[in-house]
Amino acid sequence: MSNDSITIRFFARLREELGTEQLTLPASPGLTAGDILADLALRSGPWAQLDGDQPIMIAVNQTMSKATTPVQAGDEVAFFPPVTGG
Amino acid sequence: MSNDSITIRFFARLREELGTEQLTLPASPGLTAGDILADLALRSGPWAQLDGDQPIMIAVNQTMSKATTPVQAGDEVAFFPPVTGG
Amino acid sequence: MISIQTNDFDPGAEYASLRDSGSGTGAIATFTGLVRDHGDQQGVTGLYLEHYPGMTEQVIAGLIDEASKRWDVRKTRVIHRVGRLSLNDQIVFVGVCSAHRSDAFAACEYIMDALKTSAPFWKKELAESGEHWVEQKETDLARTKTWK
Amino acid sequence: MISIQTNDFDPGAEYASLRDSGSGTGAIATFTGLVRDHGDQQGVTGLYLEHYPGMTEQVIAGLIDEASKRWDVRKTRVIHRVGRLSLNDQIVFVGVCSAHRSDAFAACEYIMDALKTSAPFWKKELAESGEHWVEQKETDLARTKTWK
Repeated sequence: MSNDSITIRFFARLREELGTEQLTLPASPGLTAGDILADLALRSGPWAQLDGDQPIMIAVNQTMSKATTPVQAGDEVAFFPPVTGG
Repeated sequence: MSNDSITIRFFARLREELGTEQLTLPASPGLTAGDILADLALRSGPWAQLDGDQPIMIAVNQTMSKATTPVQAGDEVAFFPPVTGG
Repeated sequence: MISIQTNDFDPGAEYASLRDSGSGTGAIATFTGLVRDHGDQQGVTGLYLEHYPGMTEQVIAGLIDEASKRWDVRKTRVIHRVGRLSLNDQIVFVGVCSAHRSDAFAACEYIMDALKTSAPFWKKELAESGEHWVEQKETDLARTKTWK
Repeated sequence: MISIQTNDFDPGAEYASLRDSGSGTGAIATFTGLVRDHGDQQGVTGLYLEHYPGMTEQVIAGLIDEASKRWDVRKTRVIHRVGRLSLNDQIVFVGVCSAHRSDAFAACEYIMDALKTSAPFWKKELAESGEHWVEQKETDLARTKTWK
Protein backbone atom coordinates (compact mmCIF):
# COMPACT_ATOMS: atom_id res chain seq x y z
CA MET A 1 0.00 0.00 0.00
CA SER A 2 1.68 3.21 -1.16
CA ASN A 3 1.08 6.29 0.89
CA ASP A 4 -0.51 8.43 -1.83
CA SER A 5 -3.15 5.93 -2.82
CA ILE A 6 -6.15 4.24 -1.19
CA THR A 7 -6.43 0.49 -0.73
CA ILE A 8 -9.85 -0.98 -1.45
CA ARG A 9 -10.80 -4.42 -0.08
CA PHE A 10 -13.79 -6.68 -0.69
CA PHE A 11 -15.04 -9.59 1.37
CA ALA A 12 -17.32 -12.61 1.15
CA ARG A 13 -20.05 -12.58 -1.54
CA LEU A 14 -18.80 -9.24 -2.93
CA ARG A 15 -15.23 -10.52 -3.19
CA GLU A 16 -16.46 -13.61 -5.02
CA GLU A 17 -18.85 -11.86 -7.39
CA LEU A 18 -16.44 -9.05 -8.26
CA GLY A 19 -13.61 -11.55 -8.60
CA THR A 20 -11.51 -9.02 -6.71
CA GLU A 21 -10.00 -9.15 -3.27
CA GLN A 22 -8.14 -5.87 -3.30
CA LEU A 23 -7.37 -2.91 -5.58
CA THR A 24 -5.69 0.46 -5.34
CA LEU A 25 -7.18 3.82 -6.32
CA PRO A 26 -5.65 7.29 -6.35
CA ALA A 27 -6.60 9.67 -3.57
CA SER A 28 -8.25 12.98 -4.38
CA PRO A 29 -9.34 15.96 -2.24
CA GLY A 30 -12.78 15.73 -0.68
CA LEU A 31 -13.21 12.07 -1.52
CA THR A 32 -15.69 10.00 0.54
CA ALA A 33 -16.22 6.25 0.87
CA GLY A 34 -19.52 6.71 -0.96
CA ASP A 35 -17.75 8.44 -3.89
CA ILE A 36 -15.48 5.42 -4.28
CA LEU A 37 -18.44 3.06 -4.24
CA ALA A 38 -20.27 5.14 -6.88
CA ASP A 39 -17.18 5.24 -9.10
CA LEU A 40 -16.67 1.48 -8.85
CA ALA A 41 -20.37 0.90 -9.68
CA LEU A 42 -19.76 2.50 -13.11
CA ARG A 43 -17.54 -0.42 -14.09
CA SER A 44 -19.09 -3.10 -16.27
CA GLY A 45 -20.54 -6.48 -15.28
CA PRO A 46 -20.89 -7.41 -11.61
CA TRP A 47 -19.64 -3.98 -10.43
CA ALA A 48 -23.08 -2.45 -11.09
CA GLN A 49 -24.40 -4.21 -7.97
CA LEU A 50 -22.41 -1.72 -5.86
CA ASP A 51 -25.11 0.80 -6.78
CA GLY A 52 -27.98 -1.66 -6.35
CA ASP A 53 -30.54 -2.57 -3.72
CA GLN A 54 -28.34 -4.89 -1.70
CA PRO A 55 -27.03 -3.32 1.50
CA ILE A 56 -23.27 -2.80 1.52
CA MET A 57 -21.30 -2.15 4.71
CA ILE A 58 -18.31 0.17 4.68
CA ALA A 59 -15.20 0.16 6.88
CA VAL A 60 -12.56 2.89 6.71
CA ASN A 61 -9.30 1.90 8.37
CA GLN A 62 -11.02 -1.12 9.90
CA THR A 63 -13.74 0.94 11.59
CA MET A 64 -17.40 0.76 10.57
CA SER A 65 -18.11 3.90 8.56
CA LYS A 66 -20.71 5.62 6.41
CA ALA A 67 -20.90 6.66 2.77
CA THR A 68 -20.17 10.22 3.93
CA THR A 69 -16.94 9.27 5.74
CA PRO A 70 -14.00 11.18 4.19
CA VAL A 71 -11.16 9.10 2.78
CA GLN A 72 -7.57 10.19 2.20
CA ALA A 73 -4.26 8.87 0.92
CA GLY A 74 -3.01 5.88 2.90
CA ASP A 75 -6.48 4.81 4.03
CA GLU A 76 -7.84 1.29 3.74
CA VAL A 77 -11.50 1.16 2.64
CA ALA A 78 -13.43 -2.09 2.73
CA PHE A 79 -16.82 -2.94 1.23
CA PHE A 80 -18.72 -6.04 2.28
CA PRO A 81 -22.18 -7.56 2.74
CA PRO A 82 -23.87 -7.38 6.17
CA VAL A 83 -21.95 -9.60 8.56
CA THR A 84 -23.18 -13.08 9.53
CA GLY A 85 -20.71 -14.55 12.02
CA GLY A 86 -21.30 -16.19 15.37
CA MET B 1 -44.25 -42.33 59.31
CA SER B 2 -47.47 -44.03 60.34
CA ASN B 3 -50.41 -43.62 58.05
CA ASP B 4 -52.75 -41.94 60.53
CA SER B 5 -50.35 -39.14 61.45
CA ILE B 6 -48.67 -36.21 59.71
CA THR B 7 -44.90 -35.82 59.43
CA ILE B 8 -43.58 -32.32 60.00
CA ARG B 9 -40.11 -31.33 58.78
CA PHE B 10 -38.00 -28.23 59.34
CA PHE B 11 -35.01 -26.99 57.38
CA ALA B 12 -32.08 -24.60 57.63
CA ARG B 13 -32.36 -21.74 60.17
CA LEU B 14 -35.73 -23.02 61.43
CA ARG B 15 -34.35 -26.53 61.96
CA GLU B 16 -31.43 -25.09 63.90
CA GLU B 17 -33.38 -22.62 66.02
CA LEU B 18 -36.15 -25.08 66.88
CA GLY B 19 -33.57 -27.79 67.50
CA THR B 20 -35.93 -30.09 65.61
CA GLU B 21 -35.56 -31.78 62.26
CA GLN B 22 -38.75 -33.75 62.23
CA LEU B 23 -41.80 -34.49 64.38
CA THR B 24 -45.11 -36.30 64.07
CA LEU B 25 -48.56 -34.89 64.78
CA PRO B 26 -52.00 -36.55 64.74
CA ALA B 27 -54.23 -35.83 61.75
CA SER B 28 -57.64 -34.27 62.31
CA PRO B 29 -60.53 -33.42 59.97
CA GLY B 30 -60.33 -30.06 58.16
CA LEU B 31 -56.73 -29.45 59.18
CA THR B 32 -54.63 -27.03 57.08
CA ALA B 33 -50.88 -26.37 56.94
CA GLY B 34 -51.55 -22.99 58.55
CA ASP B 35 -53.39 -24.65 61.47
CA ILE B 36 -50.33 -26.79 62.16
CA LEU B 37 -48.07 -23.73 62.08
CA ALA B 38 -50.36 -21.86 64.50
CA ASP B 39 -50.48 -24.82 66.89
CA LEU B 40 -46.69 -25.21 66.88
CA ALA B 41 -46.29 -21.45 67.53
CA LEU B 42 -48.08 -21.93 70.87
CA ARG B 43 -45.14 -23.99 72.13
CA SER B 44 -42.65 -22.23 74.36
CA GLY B 45 -39.24 -20.73 73.48
CA PRO B 46 -38.13 -20.53 69.86
CA TRP B 47 -41.42 -21.95 68.58
CA ALA B 48 -43.11 -18.55 68.95
CA GLN B 49 -41.25 -17.34 65.85
CA LEU B 50 -43.53 -19.54 63.73
CA ASP B 51 -46.18 -16.90 64.33
CA GLY B 52 -43.78 -13.96 63.87
CA ASP B 53 -42.81 -11.50 61.16
CA GLN B 54 -40.30 -13.74 59.39
CA PRO B 55 -41.67 -15.27 56.21
CA ILE B 56 -42.04 -19.05 56.38
CA MET B 57 -42.45 -21.20 53.28
CA ILE B 58 -44.67 -24.28 53.36
CA ALA B 59 -44.42 -27.49 51.34
CA VAL B 60 -47.06 -30.22 51.51
CA ASN B 61 -45.88 -33.54 50.11
CA GLN B 62 -42.85 -31.79 48.64
CA THR B 63 -44.90 -29.26 46.69
CA MET B 64 -44.88 -25.54 47.49
CA SER B 65 -48.15 -24.83 49.29
CA LYS B 66 -50.08 -22.18 51.18
CA ALA B 67 -51.33 -21.84 54.74
CA THR B 68 -54.79 -22.76 53.43
CA THR B 69 -53.63 -26.05 51.88
CA PRO B 70 -55.53 -28.98 53.48
CA VAL B 71 -53.45 -31.63 55.18
CA GLN B 72 -54.48 -35.20 55.92
CA ALA B 73 -53.11 -38.39 57.48
CA GLY B 74 -49.97 -39.65 55.74
CA ASP B 75 -48.94 -36.21 54.46
CA GLU B 76 -45.48 -34.70 54.85
CA VAL B 77 -45.56 -31.00 55.73
CA ALA B 78 -42.36 -28.94 55.70
CA PHE B 79 -41.71 -25.45 57.05
CA PHE B 80 -38.62 -23.50 56.06
CA PRO B 81 -37.18 -20.01 55.48
CA PRO B 82 -37.23 -18.54 51.95
CA VAL B 83 -34.81 -20.53 49.79
CA THR B 84 -31.33 -19.23 48.94
CA GLY B 85 -29.62 -21.75 46.69
CA GLY B 86 -27.82 -21.29 43.40
CA MET C 1 -30.59 -34.74 33.96
CA ILE C 2 -30.55 -33.40 37.52
CA SER C 3 -27.94 -34.19 40.18
CA ILE C 4 -27.81 -33.03 43.78
CA GLN C 5 -24.46 -34.09 45.14
CA THR C 6 -21.74 -33.33 47.66
CA ASN C 7 -18.88 -34.02 45.26
CA ASP C 8 -17.45 -31.61 42.71
CA PHE C 9 -18.33 -31.62 38.99
CA ASP C 10 -16.47 -30.95 35.74
CA PRO C 11 -18.15 -28.31 33.55
CA GLY C 12 -15.95 -29.36 30.61
CA ALA C 13 -17.25 -32.93 30.77
CA GLU C 14 -20.82 -31.67 31.23
CA TYR C 15 -20.45 -29.44 28.19
CA ALA C 16 -19.12 -32.36 26.12
CA SER C 17 -22.11 -34.46 27.11
CA LEU C 18 -24.56 -31.63 26.25
CA ARG C 19 -22.89 -31.20 22.87
CA ASP C 20 -23.62 -34.82 22.06
CA SER C 21 -27.25 -33.96 21.35
CA GLY C 22 -27.65 -34.37 17.59
CA SER C 23 -26.88 -32.32 14.51
CA GLY C 24 -29.74 -29.89 15.12
CA THR C 25 -27.97 -28.32 18.10
CA GLY C 26 -26.54 -24.90 17.26
CA ALA C 27 -26.14 -23.33 20.68
CA ILE C 28 -25.04 -24.33 24.17
CA ALA C 29 -25.33 -21.91 27.08
CA THR C 30 -23.86 -22.79 30.46
CA PHE C 31 -23.78 -21.12 33.85
CA THR C 32 -21.59 -22.04 36.80
CA GLY C 33 -21.92 -20.48 40.24
CA LEU C 34 -18.85 -20.31 42.51
CA VAL C 35 -18.33 -19.56 46.20
CA ARG C 36 -17.08 -15.95 46.28
CA ASP C 37 -15.46 -13.98 49.07
CA HIS C 38 -18.38 -11.63 49.64
CA GLY C 39 -22.10 -12.21 50.04
CA ASP C 40 -24.32 -10.82 52.79
CA GLN C 41 -21.00 -10.09 54.51
CA GLN C 42 -17.34 -9.61 53.59
CA GLY C 43 -14.59 -12.15 54.33
CA VAL C 44 -16.60 -15.24 53.46
CA THR C 45 -14.44 -18.34 53.77
CA GLY C 46 -16.96 -20.99 52.74
CA LEU C 47 -20.57 -22.07 52.56
CA TYR C 48 -22.75 -24.78 54.00
CA LEU C 49 -25.57 -25.83 51.67
CA GLU C 50 -28.65 -27.66 52.95
CA HIS C 51 -31.50 -29.01 50.82
CA TYR C 52 -34.79 -30.88 50.99
CA PRO C 53 -34.00 -34.23 49.37
CA GLY C 54 -36.67 -35.37 46.94
CA MET C 55 -38.48 -32.06 46.74
CA THR C 56 -35.41 -30.34 45.26
CA GLU C 57 -35.23 -32.72 42.30
CA GLN C 58 -38.99 -32.41 41.77
CA VAL C 59 -38.90 -28.60 41.73
CA ILE C 60 -35.96 -28.48 39.32
CA ALA C 61 -37.62 -31.03 37.01
CA GLY C 62 -40.64 -28.71 36.97
CA LEU C 63 -38.47 -25.72 36.02
CA ILE C 64 -36.89 -27.70 33.17
CA ASP C 65 -40.36 -28.71 31.95
CA GLU C 66 -41.49 -25.10 32.06
CA ALA C 67 -38.37 -23.96 30.16
CA SER C 68 -38.96 -26.68 27.54
CA LYS C 69 -42.49 -25.41 26.97
CA ARG C 70 -41.34 -21.82 26.55
CA TRP C 71 -38.22 -22.30 24.42
CA ASP C 72 -36.60 -24.72 21.99
CA VAL C 73 -34.63 -26.88 24.45
CA ARG C 74 -32.90 -30.03 23.21
CA LYS C 75 -31.06 -31.12 26.33
CA THR C 76 -30.46 -29.74 29.81
CA ARG C 77 -28.17 -30.48 32.71
CA VAL C 78 -28.50 -29.18 36.27
CA ILE C 79 -26.05 -29.98 39.07
CA HIS C 80 -26.25 -28.47 42.55
CA ARG C 81 -23.85 -29.28 45.33
CA VAL C 82 -24.76 -29.50 49.00
CA GLY C 83 -22.73 -29.73 52.19
CA ARG C 84 -19.64 -27.77 53.05
CA LEU C 85 -17.92 -25.76 50.30
CA SER C 86 -14.76 -23.65 50.29
CA LEU C 87 -13.90 -20.36 48.63
CA ASN C 88 -13.90 -20.62 44.81
CA ASP C 89 -15.62 -24.04 44.90
CA GLN C 90 -18.23 -24.73 42.26
CA ILE C 91 -21.80 -24.65 43.62
CA VAL C 92 -24.17 -25.01 40.70
CA PHE C 93 -24.11 -25.79 36.98
CA VAL C 94 -26.91 -25.20 34.48
CA GLY C 95 -26.37 -26.11 30.83
CA VAL C 96 -28.86 -25.93 27.96
CA CYS C 97 -28.57 -26.94 24.28
CA SER C 98 -30.88 -25.56 21.67
CA ALA C 99 -31.07 -25.07 17.92
CA HIS C 100 -30.97 -21.31 18.57
CA ARG C 101 -28.79 -18.98 20.59
CA SER C 102 -31.58 -16.88 22.10
CA ASP C 103 -33.43 -19.96 23.34
CA ALA C 104 -30.29 -21.45 24.91
CA PHE C 105 -29.55 -18.21 26.79
CA ALA C 106 -33.15 -17.64 27.88
CA ALA C 107 -33.74 -21.20 29.10
CA CYS C 108 -30.41 -21.32 30.96
CA GLU C 109 -31.00 -18.01 32.70
CA TYR C 110 -34.63 -18.84 33.46
CA ILE C 111 -33.76 -22.17 35.10
CA MET C 112 -31.00 -20.52 37.13
CA ASP C 113 -33.17 -17.56 38.25
CA ALA C 114 -36.15 -19.75 39.10
CA LEU C 115 -33.96 -22.27 40.94
CA LYS C 116 -32.74 -19.49 43.24
CA THR C 117 -36.25 -18.58 44.37
CA SER C 118 -38.10 -21.88 44.24
CA ALA C 119 -35.76 -24.85 44.77
CA PRO C 120 -35.41 -25.78 48.45
CA PHE C 121 -31.73 -25.03 49.07
CA TRP C 122 -30.43 -22.90 51.93
CA LYS C 123 -27.02 -21.36 52.11
CA LYS C 124 -25.13 -20.57 55.28
CA GLU C 125 -22.13 -18.29 54.93
CA LEU C 126 -19.06 -19.25 56.92
CA ALA C 127 -16.82 -16.28 57.76
CA GLU C 128 -14.20 -15.40 60.34
CA SER C 129 -16.85 -13.32 62.08
CA GLY C 130 -19.13 -16.36 62.41
CA GLU C 131 -21.84 -18.29 60.59
CA HIS C 132 -24.84 -16.63 58.97
CA TRP C 133 -27.88 -18.05 57.15
CA VAL C 134 -28.18 -16.10 53.92
CA GLU C 135 -31.39 -14.08 53.51
CA GLN C 136 -33.36 -14.28 50.29
CA LYS C 137 -32.66 -11.28 48.06
CA GLU C 138 -35.39 -8.94 46.83
CA THR C 139 -33.44 -8.72 43.57
CA ASP C 140 -33.68 -12.50 43.09
CA LEU C 141 -37.43 -12.41 43.64
CA ALA C 142 -37.74 -9.50 41.23
CA ARG C 143 -35.73 -11.33 38.56
CA THR C 144 -37.96 -14.39 38.83
CA LYS C 145 -41.06 -12.22 38.45
CA THR C 146 -39.80 -10.81 35.14
CA TRP C 147 -40.08 -14.34 33.67
CA LYS C 148 -43.77 -14.66 34.59
CA MET D 1 -8.54 -12.43 25.39
CA ILE D 2 -9.68 -12.70 21.78
CA SER D 3 -8.65 -15.42 19.32
CA ILE D 4 -9.60 -15.80 15.68
CA GLN D 5 -8.36 -19.19 14.58
CA THR D 6 -8.86 -22.07 12.18
CA ASN D 7 -8.22 -24.76 14.79
CA ASP D 8 -10.74 -26.12 17.27
CA PHE D 9 -10.97 -25.05 20.92
CA ASP D 10 -11.77 -26.74 24.23
CA PRO D 11 -14.60 -25.04 26.16
CA GLY D 12 -13.64 -27.02 29.28
CA ALA D 13 -10.12 -25.61 29.25
CA GLU D 14 -11.45 -22.11 28.53
CA TYR D 15 -13.83 -22.40 31.46
CA ALA D 16 -10.99 -23.51 33.75
CA SER D 17 -8.96 -20.51 32.71
CA LEU D 18 -11.89 -18.12 33.26
CA ARG D 19 -12.47 -19.61 36.69
CA ASP D 20 -8.92 -18.70 37.67
CA SER D 21 -9.94 -15.06 38.12
CA GLY D 22 -9.76 -14.43 41.85
CA SER D 23 -11.96 -15.11 44.85
CA GLY D 24 -14.45 -12.37 43.92
CA THR D 25 -15.78 -14.37 40.98
CA GLY D 26 -19.18 -15.87 41.72
CA ALA D 27 -20.55 -16.52 38.24
CA ILE D 28 -19.31 -17.77 34.88
CA ALA D 29 -21.56 -17.74 31.83
CA THR D 30 -20.45 -19.36 28.59
CA PHE D 31 -21.91 -19.68 25.13
CA THR D 32 -20.76 -22.01 22.36
CA GLY D 33 -22.11 -21.94 18.84
CA LEU D 34 -22.06 -25.13 16.74
CA VAL D 35 -22.59 -25.88 13.06
CA ARG D 36 -26.12 -27.27 12.83
CA ASP D 37 -27.87 -29.12 10.04
CA HIS D 38 -30.29 -26.33 9.15
CA GLY D 39 -29.82 -22.62 8.59
CA ASP D 40 -31.11 -20.59 5.64
CA GLN D 41 -31.63 -24.02 4.08
CA GLN D 42 -32.03 -27.67 5.18
CA GLY D 43 -29.38 -30.35 4.72
CA VAL D 44 -26.39 -28.17 5.66
CA THR D 45 -23.20 -30.25 5.66
CA GLY D 46 -20.72 -27.57 6.68
CA LEU D 47 -19.77 -23.90 6.73
CA TYR D 48 -17.06 -21.72 5.33
CA LEU D 49 -16.23 -18.74 7.55
CA GLU D 50 -14.44 -15.67 6.21
CA HIS D 51 -13.32 -12.67 8.25
CA TYR D 52 -11.55 -9.32 7.98
CA PRO D 53 -8.26 -9.90 9.84
CA GLY D 54 -7.35 -7.04 12.15
CA MET D 55 -10.74 -5.36 12.07
CA THR D 56 -12.42 -8.40 13.61
CA GLU D 57 -10.23 -8.32 16.70
CA GLN D 58 -10.71 -4.56 17.02
CA VAL D 59 -14.50 -4.78 16.83
CA ILE D 60 -14.65 -7.59 19.40
CA ALA D 61 -12.31 -5.70 21.75
CA GLY D 62 -14.73 -2.77 21.48
CA LEU D 63 -17.70 -5.00 22.38
CA ILE D 64 -15.84 -6.35 25.42
CA ASP D 65 -15.02 -2.76 26.50
CA GLU D 66 -18.65 -1.78 26.14
CA ALA D 67 -19.79 -4.83 28.14
CA SER D 68 -17.26 -3.99 30.86
CA LYS D 69 -18.68 -0.48 31.16
CA ARG D 70 -22.25 -1.74 31.45
CA TRP D 71 -21.78 -4.72 33.76
CA ASP D 72 -19.45 -6.11 36.41
CA VAL D 73 -17.08 -8.12 34.20
CA ARG D 74 -13.94 -9.65 35.69
CA LYS D 75 -12.60 -11.64 32.75
CA THR D 76 -13.77 -12.48 29.25
CA ARG D 77 -12.78 -14.91 26.54
CA VAL D 78 -13.89 -14.83 22.90
CA ILE D 79 -12.85 -17.40 20.30
CA HIS D 80 -14.17 -17.45 16.75
CA ARG D 81 -13.12 -19.98 14.17
CA VAL D 82 -12.70 -19.26 10.46
CA GLY D 83 -12.22 -21.45 7.40
CA ARG D 84 -14.02 -24.67 6.62
CA LEU D 85 -16.12 -26.31 9.33
CA SER D 86 -18.13 -29.53 9.41
CA LEU D 87 -21.47 -30.41 10.93
CA ASN D 88 -21.45 -30.20 14.75
CA ASP D 89 -18.08 -28.35 14.76
CA GLN D 90 -17.64 -25.58 17.29
CA ILE D 91 -17.76 -22.09 15.71
CA VAL D 92 -17.66 -19.56 18.51
CA PHE D 93 -17.08 -19.37 22.26
CA VAL D 94 -17.92 -16.45 24.54
CA GLY D 95 -17.18 -16.75 28.27
CA VAL D 96 -17.63 -14.11 30.98
CA CYS D 97 -16.82 -14.16 34.71
CA SER D 98 -18.42 -11.76 37.11
CA ALA D 99 -19.14 -11.40 40.80
CA HIS D 100 -22.85 -11.66 39.96
CA ARG D 101 -24.99 -14.03 37.93
CA SER D 102 -27.10 -11.42 36.15
CA ASP D 103 -24.01 -9.52 34.98
CA ALA D 104 -22.32 -12.69 33.68
CA PHE D 105 -25.42 -13.65 31.68
CA ALA D 106 -26.04 -10.14 30.35
CA ALA D 107 -22.44 -9.48 29.29
CA CYS D 108 -22.10 -12.91 27.64
CA GLU D 109 -25.33 -12.54 25.69
CA TYR D 110 -24.59 -8.92 24.77
CA ILE D 111 -21.14 -9.78 23.37
CA MET D 112 -22.57 -12.70 21.42
CA ASP D 113 -25.52 -10.72 20.02
CA ALA D 114 -23.39 -7.70 19.10
CA LEU D 115 -20.70 -9.90 17.54
CA LYS D 116 -23.30 -11.35 15.18
CA THR D 117 -24.26 -7.95 13.80
CA SER D 118 -21.02 -5.98 14.00
CA ALA D 119 -17.95 -8.23 13.79
CA PRO D 120 -16.79 -8.75 10.18
CA PHE D 121 -17.39 -12.48 9.74
CA TRP D 122 -19.28 -14.00 6.85
CA LYS D 123 -20.72 -17.48 6.77
CA LYS D 124 -21.26 -19.58 3.67
CA GLU D 125 -23.46 -22.64 4.05
CA LEU D 126 -22.29 -25.76 2.29
CA ALA D 127 -25.10 -28.15 1.41
CA GLU D 128 -25.75 -30.95 -1.04
CA SER D 129 -27.81 -28.47 -3.05
CA GLY D 130 -24.83 -26.10 -3.32
CA GLU D 131 -23.12 -23.21 -1.55
CA HIS D 132 -24.99 -20.21 -0.22
CA TRP D 133 -23.77 -17.03 1.51
CA VAL D 134 -25.90 -16.61 4.61
CA GLU D 135 -28.03 -13.45 4.71
CA GLN D 136 -28.11 -11.29 7.81
CA LYS D 137 -31.22 -11.99 9.89
CA GLU D 138 -33.71 -9.29 10.82
CA THR D 139 -34.05 -11.06 14.17
CA ASP D 140 -30.32 -10.66 14.84
CA LEU D 141 -30.49 -6.94 14.09
CA ALA D 142 -33.56 -6.62 16.29
CA ARG D 143 -31.81 -8.41 19.18
CA THR D 144 -28.84 -6.09 18.95
CA LYS D 145 -31.12 -3.04 19.03
CA THR D 146 -32.70 -4.19 22.30
CA TRP D 147 -29.29 -3.70 23.97
CA LYS D 148 -29.06 -0.04 22.83
